[in-house]
Amino acid sequence: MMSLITDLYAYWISVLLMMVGLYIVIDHNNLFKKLIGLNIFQTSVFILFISMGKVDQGTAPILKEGFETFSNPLPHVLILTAIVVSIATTAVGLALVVSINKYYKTINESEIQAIEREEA
Amino acid sequence: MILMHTPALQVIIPLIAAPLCCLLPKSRLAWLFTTLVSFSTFAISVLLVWQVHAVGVIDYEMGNWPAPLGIKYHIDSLSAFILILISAIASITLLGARSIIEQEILHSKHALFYTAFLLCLTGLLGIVATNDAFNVFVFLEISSLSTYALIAMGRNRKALMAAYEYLIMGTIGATFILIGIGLLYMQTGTLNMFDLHDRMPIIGGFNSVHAGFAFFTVGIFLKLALFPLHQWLPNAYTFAPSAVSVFLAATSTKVALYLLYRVFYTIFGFEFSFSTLHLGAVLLPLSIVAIILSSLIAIFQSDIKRLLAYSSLAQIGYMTLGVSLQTQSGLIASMINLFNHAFIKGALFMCLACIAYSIKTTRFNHMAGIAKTQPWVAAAFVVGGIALIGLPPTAGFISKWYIVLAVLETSWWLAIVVVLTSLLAVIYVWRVVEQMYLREPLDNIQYGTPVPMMLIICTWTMILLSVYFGIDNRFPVRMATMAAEMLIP
Amino acid sequence: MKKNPILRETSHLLIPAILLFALYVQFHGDYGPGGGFQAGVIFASAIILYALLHGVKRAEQVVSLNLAKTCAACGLLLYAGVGVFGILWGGNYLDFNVLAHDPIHGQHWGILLIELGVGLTVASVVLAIFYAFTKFKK
Amino acid sequence: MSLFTNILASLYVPLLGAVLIFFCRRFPHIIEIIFVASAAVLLFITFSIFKFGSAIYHQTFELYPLIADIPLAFHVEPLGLVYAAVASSLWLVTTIYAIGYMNANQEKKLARFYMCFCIAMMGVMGIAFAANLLTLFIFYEILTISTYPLVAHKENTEAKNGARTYLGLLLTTSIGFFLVSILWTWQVSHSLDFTIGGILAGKLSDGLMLVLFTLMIVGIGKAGLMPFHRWLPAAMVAPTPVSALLHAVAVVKAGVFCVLKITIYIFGIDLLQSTSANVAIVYLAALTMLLASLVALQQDNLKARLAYSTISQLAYIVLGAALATSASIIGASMHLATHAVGKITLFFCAGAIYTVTKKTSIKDMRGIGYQMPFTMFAYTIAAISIIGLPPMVGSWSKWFLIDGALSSGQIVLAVAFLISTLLNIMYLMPIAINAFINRPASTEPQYQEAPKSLLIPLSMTALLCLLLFFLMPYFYEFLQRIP
Repeated sequence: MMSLITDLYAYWISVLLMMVGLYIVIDHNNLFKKLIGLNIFQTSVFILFISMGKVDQGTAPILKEGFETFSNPLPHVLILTAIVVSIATTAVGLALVVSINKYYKTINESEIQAIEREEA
Repeated sequence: MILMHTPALQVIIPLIAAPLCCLLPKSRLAWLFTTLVSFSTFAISVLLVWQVHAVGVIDYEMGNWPAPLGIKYHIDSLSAFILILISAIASITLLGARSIIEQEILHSKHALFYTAFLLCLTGLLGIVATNDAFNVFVFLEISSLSTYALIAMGRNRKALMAAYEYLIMGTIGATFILIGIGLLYMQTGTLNMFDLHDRMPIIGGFNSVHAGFAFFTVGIFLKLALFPLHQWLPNAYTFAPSAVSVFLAATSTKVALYLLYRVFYTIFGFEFSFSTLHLGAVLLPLSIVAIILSSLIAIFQSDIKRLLAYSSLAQIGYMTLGVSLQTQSGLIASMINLFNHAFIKGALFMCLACIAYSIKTTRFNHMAGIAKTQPWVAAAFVVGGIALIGLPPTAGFISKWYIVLAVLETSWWLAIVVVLTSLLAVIYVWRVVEQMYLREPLDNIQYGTPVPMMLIICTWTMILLSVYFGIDNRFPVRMATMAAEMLIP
Repeated sequence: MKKNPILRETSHLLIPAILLFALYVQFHGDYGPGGGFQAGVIFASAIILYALLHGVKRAEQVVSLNLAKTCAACGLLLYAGVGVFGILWGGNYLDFNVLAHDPIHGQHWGILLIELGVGLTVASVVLAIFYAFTKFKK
Repeated sequence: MSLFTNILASLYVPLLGAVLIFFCRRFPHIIEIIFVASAAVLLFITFSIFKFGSAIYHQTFELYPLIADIPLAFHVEPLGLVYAAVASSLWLVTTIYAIGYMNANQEKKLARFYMCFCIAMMGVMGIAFAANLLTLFIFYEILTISTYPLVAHKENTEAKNGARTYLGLLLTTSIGFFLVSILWTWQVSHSLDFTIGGILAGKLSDGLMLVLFTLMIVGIGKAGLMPFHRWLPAAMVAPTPVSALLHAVAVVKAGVFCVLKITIYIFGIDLLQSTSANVAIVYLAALTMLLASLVALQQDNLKARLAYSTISQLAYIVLGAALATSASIIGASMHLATHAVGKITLFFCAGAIYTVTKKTSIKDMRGIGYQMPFTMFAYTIAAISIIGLPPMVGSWSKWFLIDGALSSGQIVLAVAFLISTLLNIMYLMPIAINAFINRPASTEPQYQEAPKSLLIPLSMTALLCLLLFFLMPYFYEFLQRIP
């Protein structure tokens, strides 16, 4: 039972982060904090990917004499791309939040909904 | 030489054009450039369809790296079918949309708008062309990110909230797909779709594959806006700039549907998805609820763009219903509906673009008597509405015929549900038609600016296409049949 | 800025080092750890640091928003251009083997050029995002 | 001209008329000429098909596959030819009447009106010559959609509500039942072709056959079977020429024509008799026949009374078809033509009365025979024909229908026919009697006879009621070719 936790600790961490992130996205009223939640959520996936690339006793995948076992570099490369995507998403999201703040004078979701209901 | 590189050119032409476009100084020049580019992608997709007919399947290895190592582009009848659809819609939309874009979007942002449009096109085409699971994710995000930006350019401030909601939901969806890819990669060590499929019998029993399947399912349903994950779609379609609504409504959910075919048929395989894991049992009730609920909600909308958005949700329900039947005929029906509905919905949103251009609103009340001031647009809407209802001789009828026939093979009560719900479309379409034709125009409404000829011509092009495919449907039916026979052997 | 001589002097020391490090990461991406993504971000961070300490206006005299935009587009074009070069020289898209007389050198050249494009784009895009937010008017 | 070009031309001519009218929409006189001309050409084309003789019957022309292997296909057979001939000849009469009516009542949007009229006629021709159910269905829906603007022509609230009922009911039945039953037929028999003897023999159990037949016939909403008859009175808000042609001739007759064609060529007479799949429709039609007559008695609006009369008369044809004996089929086919001639005359008269006096209520028509003698004389002739008394043409079809009911051993139905005839007399004749017996009230203004453009068409059709009575033997001989 313990080994399930200790051996797979990387997965537990990523699951924990994922849930924390999703919870923030769903629960928070503040649009900005939602984006932070989204980032945590995405980061958990990055950790998941990177941890699966790890090979026991493997080193960084650099060719050098004396090293035979390497970690799998492909997940790193994939995640590098995913990180860039996540940066872009965050940038777009932040830009939206800033604009929302400009036009609604608030970034609180329930307040915005109240304003929209008033309009309708 | 071009023929050899068509799969790559299909994607890289708009990709290269995007940065060039953002360097262009003048709005009109940017439009011309973008339109030319989208027409060239259309030409290439025509070439691809022709090649697929001639040789069957086209493979293209990026950088000459052989398949499981490198990224392979793989064009078969299914991808060619969707590619030609996307590029055709993009071309027609852009051709007609210049005036409405100039009216709705700040002049300083035009170049960026066209850049984002091209990136969105790149993303959508890329998803369809590539055969690499991770590449799919990247293109998915390219198209989504540019879509968020495009939606946020809407005139109403609600567009910002709509884009934000879509961003949150879309990112969660895409990330779920990424987790799915990760879990599959963990078990197989490959990202090539066919390679993944080949190893499925060996790894099919693993829990992580099942978990990956679940993540894929939720992620794709989110992108597809299938009930109950559809919340982002109505607002996004309603508040986006008119030209963007046209393009999105006609293509974005269609590409998500393509992804569904690819993931569940090509990667997981028909047996695994539908016999081992019962995807059909999940899709069937969701589709039926989506059809009934969205049609009912559509009836009570006070904004016509929103009405059409809900109608899109119902149509997506029909498409997934076809998939959930687990038969070849169901899949064919789903694909034919995908193709036909893209033109019909594109045409209808194009009509709304004309109306929005003329009277600056698409609210139901303001539609009163618009047939008197905009007879061509109103007539186009009527024809498009008839196609949406599914009456002959329009493309909608063909879709309905195939769907009901496919459903009849499975169960007769389901066929009755499908037919009765399609009658709901009569109500929401005819509500608008009556408002347009049989009401006196409101006094306080200005008669509106005349709609430019180009916009009307492009609207009618789409309308006539959706009628044409009702009269001569050999092309979509043949493509869909080929694709379905490939996916369900 | 005059009030904080320590910050200013430190930045004078740091910024060249950061830029140099960025270039190191950039051009050792072929055989070592590194590459365009990282280098671009490091490079941009140097300029952002400069902007934070000396004001956006001063920073814009160094790299203006328009220049950043142009560079972003050019970087992407460089990337795509190398790929198209592959097509023109008889290979597939992104085929580097044909870039030089033998495949190994070809790959080498290809990856360096591509990473240069990536670095350029990432640096300018990060900078452009930074400018966009700082210039946002309420 | 070959037969095939003839058939295609019968579709293209009205369509071409519509297109030309669209392009000349700014010139009211030119569109009237085009309108009449296309009707005349269509009449010529339809009658020239007769010269090919009986050898070409059931010779199918396939255009191209429409869905899967089902082609867009046309053929000629006696029943369709009768329908086409009736519709096209009455169309010519109606064009003249319509122009007179629309001008006299200063109606607007004439170009749209005439255009939709032409397209509706194309739908009728397509239905008449369709060689399979899919082709039939397509033209059926074209007819539905193209007549909607005609019904809603006045664009006021009343017209809107009427048109809404019209479209709603017709689409509900056609999509909800008709399309489903077509698909079901396709599924069980993998054929939709109209074939002598039917295509369904042995494909379904007796019970399911009953369900399919009922579903299909009820699905043809245009046949006006209860409880889906409401669209017909609702459509009476349309201008009278529309009511006359489309709701006494083209649309409703398209409905009963479909019923006949499906009974004969999809199910087959023998199959219906051996499986008794027709039983539900037979009684539904008999019920409709009587109930509609009773309702007609209570109507005070002349057009509404005629509408319910039409529902009742349509039920005759459906009943004749559903009885599935050769006499009843001949009677039904004959009634399709005779009722058309009679009912169009009645509607023309109603329209003429409205044009001159603006009266729609039967109460107010007392003594109108003194002011409009020709109109009311024509009315009387047509009424007698509808009732089925010699020497009017309607007597023949009723004779064969009752004969059919008797020969199938259904005495009850024969009695139902007779009761319905009595009811016919009760709701049609008082109007004529009142018009001639009572003098008009002295307070009434002095009305003139209707304008010539209205009077000539209605006298022509009234004359036809009389003339056809004597031509019936030829007609009978022709109809006997229907298997």
